Amino acid sequence: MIPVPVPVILSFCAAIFFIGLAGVLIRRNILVVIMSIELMLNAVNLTLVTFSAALDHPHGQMAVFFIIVVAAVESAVGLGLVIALFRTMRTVDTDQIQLLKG
Amino acid sequence: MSPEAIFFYLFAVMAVAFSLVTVLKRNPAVGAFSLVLVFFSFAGIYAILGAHLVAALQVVVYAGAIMVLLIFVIMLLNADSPSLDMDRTHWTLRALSLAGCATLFAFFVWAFQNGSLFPQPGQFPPQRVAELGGSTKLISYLMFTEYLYPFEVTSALILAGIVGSVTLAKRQKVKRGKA
Amino acid sequence: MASSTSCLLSWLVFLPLLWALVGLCIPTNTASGLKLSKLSALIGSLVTFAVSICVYQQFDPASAQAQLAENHAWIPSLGVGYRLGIDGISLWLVLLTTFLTPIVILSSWESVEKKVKAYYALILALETAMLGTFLAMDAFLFYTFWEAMLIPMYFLVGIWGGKERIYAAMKLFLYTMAGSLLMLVAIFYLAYQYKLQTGLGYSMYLPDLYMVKIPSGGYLAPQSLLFLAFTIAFAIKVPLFPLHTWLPDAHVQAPTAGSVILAGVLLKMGGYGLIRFVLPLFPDAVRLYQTPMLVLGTVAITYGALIAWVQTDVKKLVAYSSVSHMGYVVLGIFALNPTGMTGAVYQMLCHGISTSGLFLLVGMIYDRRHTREMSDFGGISKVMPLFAIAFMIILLSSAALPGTNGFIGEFMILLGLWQTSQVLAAFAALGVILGAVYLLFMFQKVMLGPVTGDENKRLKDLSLREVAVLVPLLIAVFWMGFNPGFWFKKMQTSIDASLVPYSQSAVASSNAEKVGTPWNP
Amino acid sequence: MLALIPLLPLIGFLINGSWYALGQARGGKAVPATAAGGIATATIGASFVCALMLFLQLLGSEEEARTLEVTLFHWISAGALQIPFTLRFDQLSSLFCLVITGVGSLIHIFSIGYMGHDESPQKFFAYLNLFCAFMLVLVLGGSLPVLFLGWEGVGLCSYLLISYWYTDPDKASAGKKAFIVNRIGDLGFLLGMFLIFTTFGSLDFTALKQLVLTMPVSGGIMTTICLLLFVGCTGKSAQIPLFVWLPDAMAGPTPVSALIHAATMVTSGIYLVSRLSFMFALSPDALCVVATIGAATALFAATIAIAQNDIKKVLAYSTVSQLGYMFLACGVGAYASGVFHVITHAFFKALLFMGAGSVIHGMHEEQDIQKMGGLRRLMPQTFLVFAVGWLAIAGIPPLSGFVSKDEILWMAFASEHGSVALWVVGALTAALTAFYMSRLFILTFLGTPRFKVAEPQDKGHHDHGHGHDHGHGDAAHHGVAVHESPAVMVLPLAVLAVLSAVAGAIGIPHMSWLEHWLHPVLAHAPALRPEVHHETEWVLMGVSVGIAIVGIALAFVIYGNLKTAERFKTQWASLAKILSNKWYVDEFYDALIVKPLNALATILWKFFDVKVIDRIVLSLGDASNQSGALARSLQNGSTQLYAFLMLAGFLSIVGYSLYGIFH
Repeated sequence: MIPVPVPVILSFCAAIFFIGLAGVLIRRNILVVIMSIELMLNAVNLTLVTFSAALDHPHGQMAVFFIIVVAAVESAVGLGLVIALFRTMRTVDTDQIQLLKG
Repeated sequence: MSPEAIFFYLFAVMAVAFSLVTVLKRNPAVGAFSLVLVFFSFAGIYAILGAHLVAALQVVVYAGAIMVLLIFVIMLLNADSPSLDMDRTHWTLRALSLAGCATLFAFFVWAFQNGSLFPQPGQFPPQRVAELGGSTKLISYLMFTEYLYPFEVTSALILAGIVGSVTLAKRQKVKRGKA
Repeated sequence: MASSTSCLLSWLVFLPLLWALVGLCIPTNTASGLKLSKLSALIGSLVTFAVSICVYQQFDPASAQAQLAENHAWIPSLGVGYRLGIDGISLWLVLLTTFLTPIVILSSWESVEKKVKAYYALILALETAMLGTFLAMDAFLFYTFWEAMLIPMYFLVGIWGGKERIYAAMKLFLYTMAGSLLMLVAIFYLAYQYKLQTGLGYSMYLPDLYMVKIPSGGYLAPQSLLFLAFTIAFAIKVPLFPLHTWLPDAHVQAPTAGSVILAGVLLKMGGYGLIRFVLPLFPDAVRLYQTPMLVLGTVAITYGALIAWVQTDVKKLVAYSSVSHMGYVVLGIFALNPTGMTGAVYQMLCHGISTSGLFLLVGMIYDRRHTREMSDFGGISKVMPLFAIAFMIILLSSAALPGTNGFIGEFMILLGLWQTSQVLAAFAALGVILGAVYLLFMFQKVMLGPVTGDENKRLKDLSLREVAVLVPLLIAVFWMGFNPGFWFKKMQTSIDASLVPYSQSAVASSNAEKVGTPWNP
Repeated sequence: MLALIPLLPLIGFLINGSWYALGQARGGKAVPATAAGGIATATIGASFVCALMLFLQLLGSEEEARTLEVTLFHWISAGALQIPFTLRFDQLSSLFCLVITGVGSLIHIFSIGYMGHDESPQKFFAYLNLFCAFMLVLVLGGSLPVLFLGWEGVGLCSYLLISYWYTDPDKASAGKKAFIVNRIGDLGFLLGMFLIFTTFGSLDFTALKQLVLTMPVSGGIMTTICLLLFVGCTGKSAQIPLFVWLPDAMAGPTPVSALIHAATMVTSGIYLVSRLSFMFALSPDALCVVATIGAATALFAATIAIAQNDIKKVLAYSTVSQLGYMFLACGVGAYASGVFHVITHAFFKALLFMGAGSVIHGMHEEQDIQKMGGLRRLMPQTFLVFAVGWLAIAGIPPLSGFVSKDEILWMAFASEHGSVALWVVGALTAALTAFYMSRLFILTFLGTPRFKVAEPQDKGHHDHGHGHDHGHGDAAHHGVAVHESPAVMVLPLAVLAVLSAVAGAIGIPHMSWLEHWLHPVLAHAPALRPEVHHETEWVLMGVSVGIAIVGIALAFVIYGNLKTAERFKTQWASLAKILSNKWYVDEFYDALIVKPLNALATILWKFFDVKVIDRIVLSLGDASNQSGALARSLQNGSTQLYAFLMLAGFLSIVGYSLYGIFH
């Protein structure tokens, strides 16, 4: 039922995931970082759905459902944090936001 | 090659291309819009893989709710801040990160090609899903039986998220002088 | 070992701490309350002294066994016990501690003004830790008290010290701590070896550890390494030549009481540890490292004395003189014969008296002038004749003039060392000259010459309280100088016992098997 | 009774000392010198009486029974080391006791006058008493450690008394120097003591004497023992190379110089050598060293004495020189002659010193003989007694100095350990001695005053002028009101003058009572060299008298007329300079030992201790700080770095697993 070989789908997921990871690591705009994280989440979601289909089991989709919920909440809270941060620090530059510097 | 496969490759190329735009484009607003397109591509792939509910949720939640939120924030911050025009991280970190990502990606691709990932078939082959009334019905059934508690907890999580984000984003009565 | 029949030693150890806790309850927001808290501390230390006199009377000099022993389980699974005992060597060090503590408390009567209550409580707590260290018969308990000692000392230096007190306190703490961690590892190794060799489980009980056979031979054999671990810990405390640099800083910055306790008792822990642990545990390694240790001791004597000579700060001079004097102790111990060992123990007591005296005197003059630079003084003899008399006597004791206590110690150590190595003894005896040199230079700069400066002219001579502080020390100087037999007779058996592994017969058969140990003859 | 001899002065010390501590030291008034001195003199006088009685007892008993012994208490006992505090009164120590207490008493009396105006006479007399006590312990001690107690004790008192006027930094330094130089000698003493103990196992004199005779010991060890002990003697008795402290010690009050630095303490080296003569006798090498050092010191010090202008310094170098004589005697094996010279020297040198003290007292602290002259008429009594001392030391028969010195010269010539060379040095020294003492005498007493004589009725003034740091300025402006010293000072001088004159009687050659008396305790007198004839003795005696007269005559020729003296001085300017600077020995020691050591100490402290040892310690601390800083730089708050580190960690796990798979 799966139209393309599973490894290809998985490789595609990996590609998206690592693009997202690279985005987290190379960008200093915190908004782009959040978007990159969403990319990574999506890549993982697709992996789960792929396995769900490949293993003939819907539990993978259940997991994706919950992940989507958590991701929604996460972005809500994360963006709230960004706003709060921006309000106190007047920046969204991650290099400037180093309150935990030891 | 089946039409599904063709569509899959189409969506996959789109997703990769737009995610690259998302990550690389200076302007976050452009990035956000490319991200919407990535989400739509993902939704298409979900549909191709038979996960129709997930595809719907992807469109509604990601491409709808989350993106709207993001764009709002971008516009909110963009309005009074020139500092959104960001540079990138330190070049060593960037180079090392890209090298690391590339290496790991290569490793995964290699692993997926050579690994044996499917020990046994599952309980719900497509015929059985069709007998049960389609994947949406099956998922919904599972959600209210086996996954009831997590489902209910999810509502609490969302509630906490709402309260949290409101509290955070609310303009506080900050004492002057504190940066 | 007999089960515990009395808890006199426990009382002795913990009485000061209990008293300190009681003393903390006295409200000190009024002048009378303040006085009461000082008085309470003084009485507490005097009571402790009285208890130690009782211990002295119950002590049987004929036996080398640990006496008045107490033995309770503490952490049975690790073989750790609460075990106290006293022998002829620790007896005198205990008495020295209890003798010096009231003096110290009385000496800081007026010089300590901030956080009075805490100050006296810490001194009493320190006394508990010191007594515990001397009386512990369990390696782990010893280590516990040993480290506990650092805490009050750290605060005494760090709160009531001079300008650089934080630095000095930190250095004191870290330096001694670093050494004792080595010791802790070595103790664990010994306990483990005991378990391996007997199959009875771990034990930290000293007589048990004495029976452990440790492979020896070569400078890096297990026994040698353990020897080094223990010896470095103790050498830091002594302090032996290249490990001495914490001492001048700590002494200079510490308040008078801190210096007195540091010089009077804490340094003795090093020598005591060498006798209690190193000699009986590692006879082969001791013989192997005897010459290096003797050389270090000799170097310490001349080196400390030479540096003391060019000091401009009185307290630093006394601190370096401690390095020099404690070098003698190491020599006496590692001479490995009864004469030297007796001299070493005696020298510890003498140094406890004379250097404490010097620090007290320096403290008294510091209280008046708030400086320790020699160039700020001059002709003090003229304005403070009583002070001059006391200073002279203590100084002579420190310079080991016959008739004072210092002579007996140095004489016996050098005589003992002479039997071991004549060349080293000759070099070590240079300390006799150098000791006179730096002490007389100091005396001249501070006490003699024309009275300089108006401030010096207005100095007040000793008060009654200060005389009361010094008189016991002066009595001790002459008593110990003319009647050393009084001290020797209680320590002789224990000293002989601690040298059993080094007697001729033991040397002959040492490679075959460890023969006698002090506690299990 | 025996214990009382040292105990009595000790009691005197305790009375005066505690009186001082409780009275004047606490702000009370000074006690008059008569009271303090009275107590002190009474105790030392009583001690003299005790000594005398015991001495008579010895005289009356059999020769074998002439030893009294008392053990006061057990001093040190640890294992093999047993040192009872034993006092032993025998022929040798009895003589020393008599000298110490006898001359000591006289000096105490003299001090009552001399120190009459001192600020704290109690302190002075306490020290003086303490000194006597220690000195008596030294000569009575039955074993080396007890002797050493006295030995160091007298060193201490010497220190205290030299720097008695401690407000003058020079005087304080002089005391310090004395103590430290003595300590150097004591090091030798200590080591000698150790070597004796490890060799023979005992430190008691009687036991040692037995052991030395019965135990075969290699000559090398015996020589080492003797030489080590002799190092101690050179320190205490001011011999080359450790004599430098004694001239400086003249900074002390003059009675102190008389008692400690002439009559008693400095002779303890001779006492030690005589006491252990049974050891020295077994080591010809050591004896040779002793004799050579003694002769060299005698000559060396005598040359310096010629060029000194301070009356006390001249006497000090003369003391060093005479001590050299005594060691010369010991070195040639004539211990009895050495002891004999100790006794006569004690009398005439104490006399000379106190005479000088009387002069200084009368001249208001003036010590420069160039500023004296003509005191014969102003201080007739002092003049008279001083003349006796002068003739005695110059070696004019029949005064005591002649007898004892002549015997030493004879033994130096004739003994089997002696030689012509030693005799020549001794005789030369005798000539020099006669010369410089005459110079001193002429410049001080004869001729005309070289200072402005003030009217003697200015009584009120000079009563206040006795303070030690007082008087020089006054003398220059108002002239010096020279006065004869009071009876309390002159009487002891008179007694000593008589003794100096007649003491030779106890040691007349060939019928010497002294030699007979000391025979049992000393090593046997040495045999004579085979080529020496007894007639030579008379020849040599004549020669030495001649030498003395020549020396005196020469002094009169040169210094009788001051112009001659000036011319003489300019003729020999460079030599005079070297001599008056004491051959630059002090400077030599300073440059060779003191300065380098001090520099070394400074380097050790400022560089080695602080920059090397402590630096290493601190850099260990720094190292942990640095590594902490390194770890902290990872915790820089940059989320992306953390993320990267996660990535890196993941990479390394993957790498590790792959490595595991492929190997």
